[in-house]
Amino acid sequence: MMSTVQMGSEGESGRRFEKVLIANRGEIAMRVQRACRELGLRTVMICSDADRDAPYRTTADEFVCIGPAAPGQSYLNQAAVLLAARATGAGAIHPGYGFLSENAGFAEAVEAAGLVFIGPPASAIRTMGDKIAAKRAMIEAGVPCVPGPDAALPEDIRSSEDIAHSIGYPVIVKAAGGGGGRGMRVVRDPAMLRDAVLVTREEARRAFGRPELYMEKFLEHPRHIEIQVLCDDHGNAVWLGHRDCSMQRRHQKVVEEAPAPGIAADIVAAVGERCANACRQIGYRGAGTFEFLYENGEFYFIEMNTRLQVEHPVTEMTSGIDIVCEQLRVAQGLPLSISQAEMRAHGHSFECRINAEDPFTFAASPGRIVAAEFPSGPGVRVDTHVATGYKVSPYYDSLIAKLIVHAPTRDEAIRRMRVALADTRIDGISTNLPLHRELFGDPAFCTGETDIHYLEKWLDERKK
Amino acid sequence: MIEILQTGPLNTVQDLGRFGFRNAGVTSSGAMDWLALTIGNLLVGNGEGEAALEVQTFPFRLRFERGTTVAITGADCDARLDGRRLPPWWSVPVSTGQVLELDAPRRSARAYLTFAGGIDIEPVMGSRSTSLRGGFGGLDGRFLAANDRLGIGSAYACAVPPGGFGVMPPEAALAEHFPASQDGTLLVRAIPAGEYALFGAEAERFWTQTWKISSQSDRTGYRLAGEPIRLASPVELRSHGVVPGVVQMPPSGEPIVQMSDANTAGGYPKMAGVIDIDLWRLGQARIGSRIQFVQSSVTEALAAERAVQAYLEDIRRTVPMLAHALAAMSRR
Amino acid sequence: MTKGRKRKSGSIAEQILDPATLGKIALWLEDAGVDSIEIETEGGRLVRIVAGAGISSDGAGDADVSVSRNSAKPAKAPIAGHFLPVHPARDAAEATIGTAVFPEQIIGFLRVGPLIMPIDTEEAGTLDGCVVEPGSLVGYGDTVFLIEPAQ
Amino acid sequence: MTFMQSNALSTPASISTVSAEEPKISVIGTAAYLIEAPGAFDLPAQRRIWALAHAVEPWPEVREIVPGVTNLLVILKRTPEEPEQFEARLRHEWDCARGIDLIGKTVEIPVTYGGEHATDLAAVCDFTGLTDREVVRLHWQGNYTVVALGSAPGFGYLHGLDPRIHMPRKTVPSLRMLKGTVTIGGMQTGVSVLTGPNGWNSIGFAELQMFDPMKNPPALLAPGDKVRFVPERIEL
Repeated sequence: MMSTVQMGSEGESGRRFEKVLIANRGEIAMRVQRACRELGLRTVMICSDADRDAPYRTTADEFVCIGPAAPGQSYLNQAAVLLAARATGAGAIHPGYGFLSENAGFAEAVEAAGLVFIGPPASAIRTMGDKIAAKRAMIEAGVPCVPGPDAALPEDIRSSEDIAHSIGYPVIVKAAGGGGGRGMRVVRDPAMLRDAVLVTREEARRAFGRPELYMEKFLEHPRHIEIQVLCDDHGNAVWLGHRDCSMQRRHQKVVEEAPAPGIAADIVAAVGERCANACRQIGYRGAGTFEFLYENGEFYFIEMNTRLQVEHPVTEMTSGIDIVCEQLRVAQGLPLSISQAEMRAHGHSFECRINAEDPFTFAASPGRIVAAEFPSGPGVRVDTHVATGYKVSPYYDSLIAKLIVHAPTRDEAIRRMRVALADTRIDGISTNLPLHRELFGDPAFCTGETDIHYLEKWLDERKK
Repeated sequence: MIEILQTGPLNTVQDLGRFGFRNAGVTSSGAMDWLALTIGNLLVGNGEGEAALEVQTFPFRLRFERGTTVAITGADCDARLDGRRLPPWWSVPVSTGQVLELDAPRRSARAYLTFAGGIDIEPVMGSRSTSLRGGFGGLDGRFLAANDRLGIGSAYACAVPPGGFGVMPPEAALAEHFPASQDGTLLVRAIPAGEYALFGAEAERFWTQTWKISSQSDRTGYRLAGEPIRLASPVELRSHGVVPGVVQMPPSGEPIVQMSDANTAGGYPKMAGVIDIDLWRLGQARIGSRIQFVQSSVTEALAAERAVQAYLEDIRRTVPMLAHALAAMSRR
Repeated sequence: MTKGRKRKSGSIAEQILDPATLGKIALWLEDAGVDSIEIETEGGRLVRIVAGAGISSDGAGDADVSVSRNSAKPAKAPIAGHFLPVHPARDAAEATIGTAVFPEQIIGFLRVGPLIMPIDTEEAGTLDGCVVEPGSLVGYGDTVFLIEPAQ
Repeated sequence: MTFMQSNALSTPASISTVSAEEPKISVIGTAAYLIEAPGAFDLPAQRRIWALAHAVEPWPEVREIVPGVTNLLVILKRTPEEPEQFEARLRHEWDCARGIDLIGKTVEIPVTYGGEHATDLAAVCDFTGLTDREVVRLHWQGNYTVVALGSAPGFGYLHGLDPRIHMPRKTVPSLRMLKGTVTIGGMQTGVSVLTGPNGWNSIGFAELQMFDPMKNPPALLAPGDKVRFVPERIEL
């Protein structure tokens, strides 16, 4: 137990680590743990007071509670996470998604503590976290963006009106520091612009601490398409395919699929190449996702997620690449194990996010799971941390499982998912399984190419 | 302000020392255990060279006349704050009126008390260390006395948990980098110095025997008692500069190790020089205890220095982490 | 009230009847949402461990062993670290099992890298037991000691 | 830190040639190197030491230098990674060093010779076979050079004592010799700066403060300075 001091990570050899602290919870903590074990890396799992009985406690090399249930006191408590890493001698930290995964300050603190942050450099997180800076970087790299200036809106309303006019109504006014659907307003009528700008600016000031706004063309019926990338420290960047995540409610994705149906391969390839190129230009490292709106055959960049995403499994299923293993390898300074030329996409994959919530009111439904049964069989994958007896905590997001299927064609994948959903049983709490079962029977969804508003409209219709 | 309620003689204000004046005959002074002083400062959020109280005679008691954070490092003096026992190597918030008591330690010789914001006295020639020989620095160049009152610098609130926190003592954290003997004899690593060869075969006995630290030992130097080692004919050297750690052989044949208040110049033959990184341990050796010199090398010294620096860096990094983590946990 | 299945236990009886272990089991039960468990030993003695309420012995067999931990209160770890029962600069623990402890007394330590955090008591009582192995990794809020509150 | 006994030496005035003998270099601990000039004590050797001190003092790894009597102690900020290389640099610097004479200031020290503080004057007379007046005269007529500072804050070892009044140190030191006592020790003389035990022979007393910690520099004397003793009073 002598003091083992972590030295700075100069050069590649200095990045080697043998023990990874997983700074997350739930299914993603378990997912990352599996990848670590596969690579022979030892794992330190942290938990809050509410997650003491997490199932991954038994498979972790070390499992330790770092604070009270409230995320700010545990999973978001940067110093407590760093202390746990120091106490256990972990050499690297995997942030998963959510929590500290896109916190540039945390990434810096991890590196300052002499540990490896399994993610991109802090500078890349910072650039991509600023919508204006991100857009500027994308324009430079030739990634198609939504029409609109790559600069903050000037203070005077007159200039804003000119900009809106040149873009053409409808436009959307967004907070530069915003995200997740907050701090944005659609303006269809020039007369409404002034109020929209003032209100959004005030909101941005209050919610995100900075008043900068920017304006873009508002797309009426776009789809949400994303491109998964992986980069290493050796100048290699590959894109692994695309996903359609248009099935959203209040900006929360419900169902994802890969590939996105009905988009010509050459168009995707051209955008994918540019994404990979952009990664090289900004010195990106690790896994990342470029999110686009897609309308009338055109891609429009909206933001980059500088982390692993919830829906990464659908891309893993079609590409055959373990994205988390690649993240770990790249973080150790190793080159990517695949090149763009070797990349092949196979078949079709769906993911259903199973949430502990009322399927139609979406009210959270914490509590004890009295019985849990999950499907299995060829092309079926379940990423979950819950089982019979598990207590769903009210403190965290309601995602309790991800059902993922893979089949040669989209139709076969739909049929496979229907069976998987039918074979899934979670008793004791409400889940959105009924919603998924209905969606997979919906003709328009089954045909594909629905836009980002489809689910909300469908839900409205259903209510009537 | 703090008020000294009870003190023995020889307790002084010290920092890391006064450098740049040895050529004018001014000793560097400074803490006998610089590592304990440095750690104490880190534990209260200070710069590493702030002045501390070096306590080597006991019992010692002081009262806080304002709230602050105090750290007790070095010898374990069974410290008590208003009667409540505190562990050694500990930092704890204190409030106005509280009394801190230290008793004679059973091991080690000197305890250091550091205060958030440091001791507020004017530096003399760049240091707050007491130069007993020169009669300046520290508290008018003298020992602390009962009823002395010392100002404490103002410091921004240091988030120390109410029960305090501590640090792994260097003896424990760095055990593998510092040799230890079975019987409690302190092993002190040294490198042969200028006149070593003059002692010929006699020099062997310098390493093989254990030496007792005589009662005529203080911050200036330790006189060691043992089987004398004499030169066939006495040698008088021209006056030259010396540094703490020099082991001189006076005609009596019993070595003198110069310590923090080392004379700046000397003329006795030099048998050896204690490696600098072992001086803090020697600074904690008690009168009457036994030491043995172990022949060392620069390579070995450098390895130990690196280990000590890494240990300090680890503390530097981890203290703010602990403060932030606990602060976040107490926020609702 | 959910009741655990009645179990027959033989060779491990001695082990289980250790107060520290009993306390630990009680806490597990509480965490697992089970209110009580009954253990029958070879000697026929029945021990019922009640989560939250503590542990009680029905003393059906030998009456001389009385396990009464009804009110033992945990002293918990304030942060994650490795348990140090004795300060590394000292030879003896700050408090020994069976002795009186007073509020806010430091009774053990946690090592967090180069730092040490105290484990202290909330109220006066008697130090009943330690439920953690020296050197093991302890999490925030984990019970390290059990204290029988003063009457 | 900007507080320093401002240059350890004063500015060089002239440069002279050197002997080819090798100096002795030894270590004290891991970060202090002692360079001793070869040969007997003489001012040329001392001047070469001063030259070396001038060259080494600005090295970034040097914390302090302490010029001694034909020797120089170089104290480093930390243990050098390559001690052999450092020693080689010192040796090279010695080889390049020429003797320098320092433009010292001249310090006049008013002295009361004899009197209550001159407790060893009689012994000096006995040893040298001179009268007290002759001893005093030979002392104040001397032209002294500060060879080095040391042993106590601001104490200067003065070279230039007339060989007729060289006098070995006492076997039994005075236990409480006053600060300001003018003394002879072997071939050197000086003015004590601290009250305390002292093995040198006292022949007079000087009021001049040789050291003031609040001044910059705190020591009145610096190596290379010229010192003259001015007999203010002679009480015999």
